[in-house]
Amino acid sequence: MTRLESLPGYDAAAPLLAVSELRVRFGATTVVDGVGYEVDGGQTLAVLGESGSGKSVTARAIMGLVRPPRGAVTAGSARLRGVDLLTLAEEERRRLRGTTIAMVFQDALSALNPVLSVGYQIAELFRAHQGLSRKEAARRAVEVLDLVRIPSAARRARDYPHQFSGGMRQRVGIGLAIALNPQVIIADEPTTALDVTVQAQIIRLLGELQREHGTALVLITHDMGVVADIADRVAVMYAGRVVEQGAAAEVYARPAHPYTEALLGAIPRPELRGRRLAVIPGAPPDPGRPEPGCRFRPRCGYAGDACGQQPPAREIGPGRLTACHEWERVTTP
Amino acid sequence: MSVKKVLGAAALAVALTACSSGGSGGAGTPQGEKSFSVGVTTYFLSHLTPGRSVASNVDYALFTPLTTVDATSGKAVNAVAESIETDDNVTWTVKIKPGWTFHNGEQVTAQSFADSWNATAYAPNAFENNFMFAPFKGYAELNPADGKPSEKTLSGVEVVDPATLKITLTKPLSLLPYVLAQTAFAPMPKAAFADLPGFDRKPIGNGPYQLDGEGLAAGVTKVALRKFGGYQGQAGDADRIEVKSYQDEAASYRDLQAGALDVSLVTGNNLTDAAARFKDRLVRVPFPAVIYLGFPLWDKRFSDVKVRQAFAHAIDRETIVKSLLRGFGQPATGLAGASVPGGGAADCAACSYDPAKAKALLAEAGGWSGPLKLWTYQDPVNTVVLEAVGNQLRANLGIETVTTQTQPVDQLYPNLAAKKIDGPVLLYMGAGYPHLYALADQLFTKTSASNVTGYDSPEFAKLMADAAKAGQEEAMGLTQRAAKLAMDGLPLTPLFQPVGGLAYSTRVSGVKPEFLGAAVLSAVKVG
Amino acid sequence: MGKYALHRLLMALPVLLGTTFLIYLAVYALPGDPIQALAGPNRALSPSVEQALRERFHLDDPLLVQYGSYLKGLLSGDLGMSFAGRPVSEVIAASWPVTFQLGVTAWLFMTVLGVLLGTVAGLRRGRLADALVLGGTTVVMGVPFFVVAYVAQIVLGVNLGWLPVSGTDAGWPLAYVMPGLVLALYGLPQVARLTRTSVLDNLNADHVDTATAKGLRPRAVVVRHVLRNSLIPVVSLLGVSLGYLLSGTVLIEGIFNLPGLGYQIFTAIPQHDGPVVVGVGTLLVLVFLLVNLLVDLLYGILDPRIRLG
Amino acid sequence: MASSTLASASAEAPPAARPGLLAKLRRRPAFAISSAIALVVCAMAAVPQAFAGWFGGGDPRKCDLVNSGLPPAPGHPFGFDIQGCDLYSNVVYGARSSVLIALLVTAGMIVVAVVLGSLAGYFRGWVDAVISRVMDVFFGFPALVGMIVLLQAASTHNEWTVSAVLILFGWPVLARVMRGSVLETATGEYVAAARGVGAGTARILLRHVLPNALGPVAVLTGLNVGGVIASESALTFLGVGLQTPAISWGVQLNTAQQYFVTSPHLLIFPSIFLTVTVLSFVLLGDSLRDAFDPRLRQEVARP
Repeated sequence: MTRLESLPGYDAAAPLLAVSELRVRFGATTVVDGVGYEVDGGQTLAVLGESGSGKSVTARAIMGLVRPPRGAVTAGSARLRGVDLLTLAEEERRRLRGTTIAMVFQDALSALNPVLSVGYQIAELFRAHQGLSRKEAARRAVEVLDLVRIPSAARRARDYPHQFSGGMRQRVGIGLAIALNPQVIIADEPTTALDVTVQAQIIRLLGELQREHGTALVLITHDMGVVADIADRVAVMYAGRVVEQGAAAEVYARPAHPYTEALLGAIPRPELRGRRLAVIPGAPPDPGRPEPGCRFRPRCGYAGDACGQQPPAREIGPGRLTACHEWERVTTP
Repeated sequence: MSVKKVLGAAALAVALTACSSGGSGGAGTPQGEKSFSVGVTTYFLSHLTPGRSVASNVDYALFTPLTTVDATSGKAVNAVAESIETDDNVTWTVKIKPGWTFHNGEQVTAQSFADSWNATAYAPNAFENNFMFAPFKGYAELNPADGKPSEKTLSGVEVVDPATLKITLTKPLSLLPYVLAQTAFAPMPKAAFADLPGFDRKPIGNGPYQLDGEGLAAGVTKVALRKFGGYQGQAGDADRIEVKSYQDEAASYRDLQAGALDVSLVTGNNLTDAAARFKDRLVRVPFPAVIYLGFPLWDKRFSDVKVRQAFAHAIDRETIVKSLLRGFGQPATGLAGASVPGGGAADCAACSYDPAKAKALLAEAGGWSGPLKLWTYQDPVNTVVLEAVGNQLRANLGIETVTTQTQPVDQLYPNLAAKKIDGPVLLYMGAGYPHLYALADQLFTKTSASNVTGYDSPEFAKLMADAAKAGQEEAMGLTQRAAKLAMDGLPLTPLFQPVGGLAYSTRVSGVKPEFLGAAVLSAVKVG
Repeated sequence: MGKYALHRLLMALPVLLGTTFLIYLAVYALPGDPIQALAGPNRALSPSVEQALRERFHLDDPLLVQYGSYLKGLLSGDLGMSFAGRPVSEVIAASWPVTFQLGVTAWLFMTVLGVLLGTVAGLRRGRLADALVLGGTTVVMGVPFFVVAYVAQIVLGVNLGWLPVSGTDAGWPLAYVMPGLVLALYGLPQVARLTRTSVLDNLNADHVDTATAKGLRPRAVVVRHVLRNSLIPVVSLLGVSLGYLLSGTVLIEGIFNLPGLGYQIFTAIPQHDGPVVVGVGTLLVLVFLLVNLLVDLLYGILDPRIRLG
Repeated sequence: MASSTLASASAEAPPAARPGLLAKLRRRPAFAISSAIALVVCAMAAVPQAFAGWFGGGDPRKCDLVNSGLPPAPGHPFGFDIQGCDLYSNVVYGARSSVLIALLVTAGMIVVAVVLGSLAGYFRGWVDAVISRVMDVFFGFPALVGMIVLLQAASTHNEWTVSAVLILFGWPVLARVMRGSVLETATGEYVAAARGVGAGTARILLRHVLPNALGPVAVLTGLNVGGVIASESALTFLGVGLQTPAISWGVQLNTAQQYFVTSPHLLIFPSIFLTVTVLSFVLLGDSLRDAFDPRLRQEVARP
């Protein structure tokens, strides 16, 4: 933990995690195109967007999981208290993973090694970063399982991932992320693969752990309903860009981007029961064949002549950004 | 069960076998002992009992029969026999040299020969060489058409005293001394009859070498021979001989090349390589055999002798031998080559290459219509030669469709016997003993199992019977006349007499072939 | 697991029985005359000896009677007599060590080389090493094995003199290196390629990302999370490929003059030596079934997801 | 509360149409090269006379023993075989039997595997038990030994008998995959649905199960073609396959082995053709499999 302070660029005043102008290419296709967001300790940032919008790729890029030959980060920075992860030596970066910044994956079944017991997989963290003995590490792993509320943790530590239910498995996944008490946790759609009732439990667990440790949490989801309760801030992504960003309550109440507006229309609400859900017409653009201008234009009801130009991100309030030429029309009821 | 345990067990097993086999391999020979190794085909080591032996050089190292055939003169000379006498070529009196013993010290007597011969002639023993005793009186009683034999001994073999044997045949056979030279007629000691299968694996013979160690067993590819101190004939030079068996001569030649062997037979295309590689350490060995194209006389298309002559003239034997066999062979001008006593005569008038005459003869006979099928048994050399013959017949006789078919031995021979083969067949025939008579008898006598063409000539039979009755000199002339007669009838046309080779390492010398082409083991000098 | 193993063993019984019958049927149905095969091309047995041999080997009995008496013998532990007059059990006892050593050598070569090459290729995907392994293994797949065997004998044995050309004189391991290598080439490409794809699959697997995100050292990620998982499917291929190896001994033992089971069966077929073909053939099937049972049990240990039973 | 998701909201539009398989294949150099070679080999098999004459020779049966085993010479780029025939034209004509056998065996194996595999997979129970045990017998038995025995037994040795034997020992691998995929498909929901509306067994099998289960088998068969060609040459090499005067690479190699030391070109040229052909089919199968069904890699690994 103290390691971060000794690294170049450390600035105690800087936000815990600040991503800016991040670009990621897969082959010839730019899938993340200048993404930036920030989150500080104790805060929860929800990153919203449909599949393929680049939200998961951004997270993986921050974690250093985007590597040749599959893809490459071509520009931008991801700073932890000012320390740019992307320019750090690989060995330094490795030491930060798990200890300072950790990740919860979408599908715990595939994210866990199927042929190693869950206890072993958690214990690996203690052995790799704290040099604990096999036995000691195993004991600590049981503690972690206990922490994520897995019943009879000592016994279950010897079980294999396929022997757990979906919800329990995701608890193990969260356990892996929080084991070393990192300052930043990125949770990539942690509830997508789960039943609705279990989803709520997992989100609640994440929220509790975050509050206890004052962690910064980046919660990636395509499901606005899930995060409405716990998000402090929201960043909405579309086609590799952040199209709107701001405090959760504000964004929910007064979306400033037609896409956000459409997303909100797509949340089933009790008061809308009996009516058809709003459907966003059309399909997201093919990232392999980018067209000039606003990416959302083909699906946008507000589109005007200006939309032929790429809209810049403009600040429309404190900490509130939107990338829409017509934002004023959107916010006007 | 853990992975580690499984792997551990496997490793242990490997280590154990490694130790056990390491011990048996590379057994050192004592200093100063003269030894060499020789490669033979597995066939040579199939059985070692006289009645089952194949008359290989190993058999001759272990056993010495009554006579041997002198390689240079081609004459049958006495070995264990002191004298062999007859007045009528039917009743023979054999005197045995004194002092000969088996490897276990037992005296070699007339009884030893009688015991061995009776065992072989007795059908229920099912010894492969049983058929060789057919000329002996009493054979029929031991080999009834069905049911159990009424007798256990040949009435034609009589032990007069320990040194005298009286043989009675059913009909005259002046060449008996040649016949007796085969290991099938070697003696067996009393000890053999206590355990015949055991004897077959580790025989006790009377030859210059005795079997060392375990002898033959399933899976054994190597036996050791040790010089027999009490041998009464010409003793061998080496103290110890290692005989290794191989699937074929090519495999043993490869080991010779790699230096793992001292003497090996060389056949086929390896001869060319051996000639270049071993130069004067390659001995050319003309085999007492003939490769011929037999005509199915039961097939109407071949009933006209002109057709057969046309075929014979259409084959370019010179080129086949020169190109295909790289000169290792003797283009046939007659039935037997010069290596067979009585052979070497150009008795095959139709064996000259003359395509024009061939065409004319075929036209005279009414031409050829339809496809032609040529047959042989599975053998690399046969197949290649047959294909060349087919090409020449097509080119020189204008036969459109010529196909070849090979069958395993065990299918081809029964098919031949049943006259189910519908075309000329390429076969190999080796003389049973070194005499033209043997070859002529095997190929042309009506009752011979190897007369596959169905040739049947009373005139030929008469000449052969006369030869059997006559003395050795006269018999030769009669046999040659019989052979010429058969060749004029042309039931088959000889193609070539095969030639093999014996190659040897620099460690040995004095390598010379015995009758069947393999090296005479007792003659090989070490160093 | 014990119950599962027992079940599998029981299932193997009808398979073995079926195998013996099929082989017996095939040998029985071989056209041609076993007696003529015994005599060879240049020798004609006398009719009386032929008759004696037919009786001794029950050649004139109908198929089912022959098979019945064979089974009866089998139950009392008697594998019968070969045509050469030796008990089949003795033939097997004398030959199996050769085949065992050859098989183990080839298996080791195949496994070690195959896994090594496949791993290197997988980890170095798209680079020179990968291209070399892929190219090399495909070429090996295409080149006829006998060409390889002859070339190896001439080059390694005769010209360079590094290894014995044939025979078992040099003992294990020297005598078995060359035939073992040639035999291993049968399965090596498959093992290497499967290892490679398996490594690739696992490199792309989510759990490897997890391991990386945990901050494990790259070597730990590769060894514990990529290789360990990648080798599981390879283990099952190793069992199946034993079948190829056993088949291959028939050829390799002939070419290299090794008196093993394959050699016995190869020489016994043209001789119509039914007892040897059936005995040795059944043994090979039995070994195959047992090894595959072991492999499946091992698989169950290596991969906890597999429930045996 | 059924939480709707963005994915479901926009899922109506199909994911930007799967890039065409052909386009995907065409981008792989291995595919381009191997399919080109395979096409050339097939063309050779179909019209050998069009290729054989390139260097002036052309008739594989025009032989002069005087030339026996001579090395390459002008007009005869591969030299002469042991009968003194032009080796090049013989090698060209040799493609025919290899390709014919590959076709016959592939077709035969598919038929047997599809019939037995579907029966076992669809009906299960004792039908499956019997068929599976029979497959076990064939799996365990050293195939080469079996093939030698049967071919020894065959009185004729032509493309048909060799193919028949190869099919006999080759079908279980395919049938096992077929069985597995039928098993998987037959439990699928649309099959249950079809059964629900009263479709007959035959109809369900033919219309619903087979088309869906056939894919893996077809791809696996493609992978197999190279192996079939190699097996033919191995059997022929052992002397139980094709026989002269048939012109085949196996026959040429079988003859050449005796002359390996003195006339290595007899072994080398047919070997190169055989190797390249087998290779191209293996690579072709590989590319097809990767393009069509990456999932199959596992199945191939665990036949």
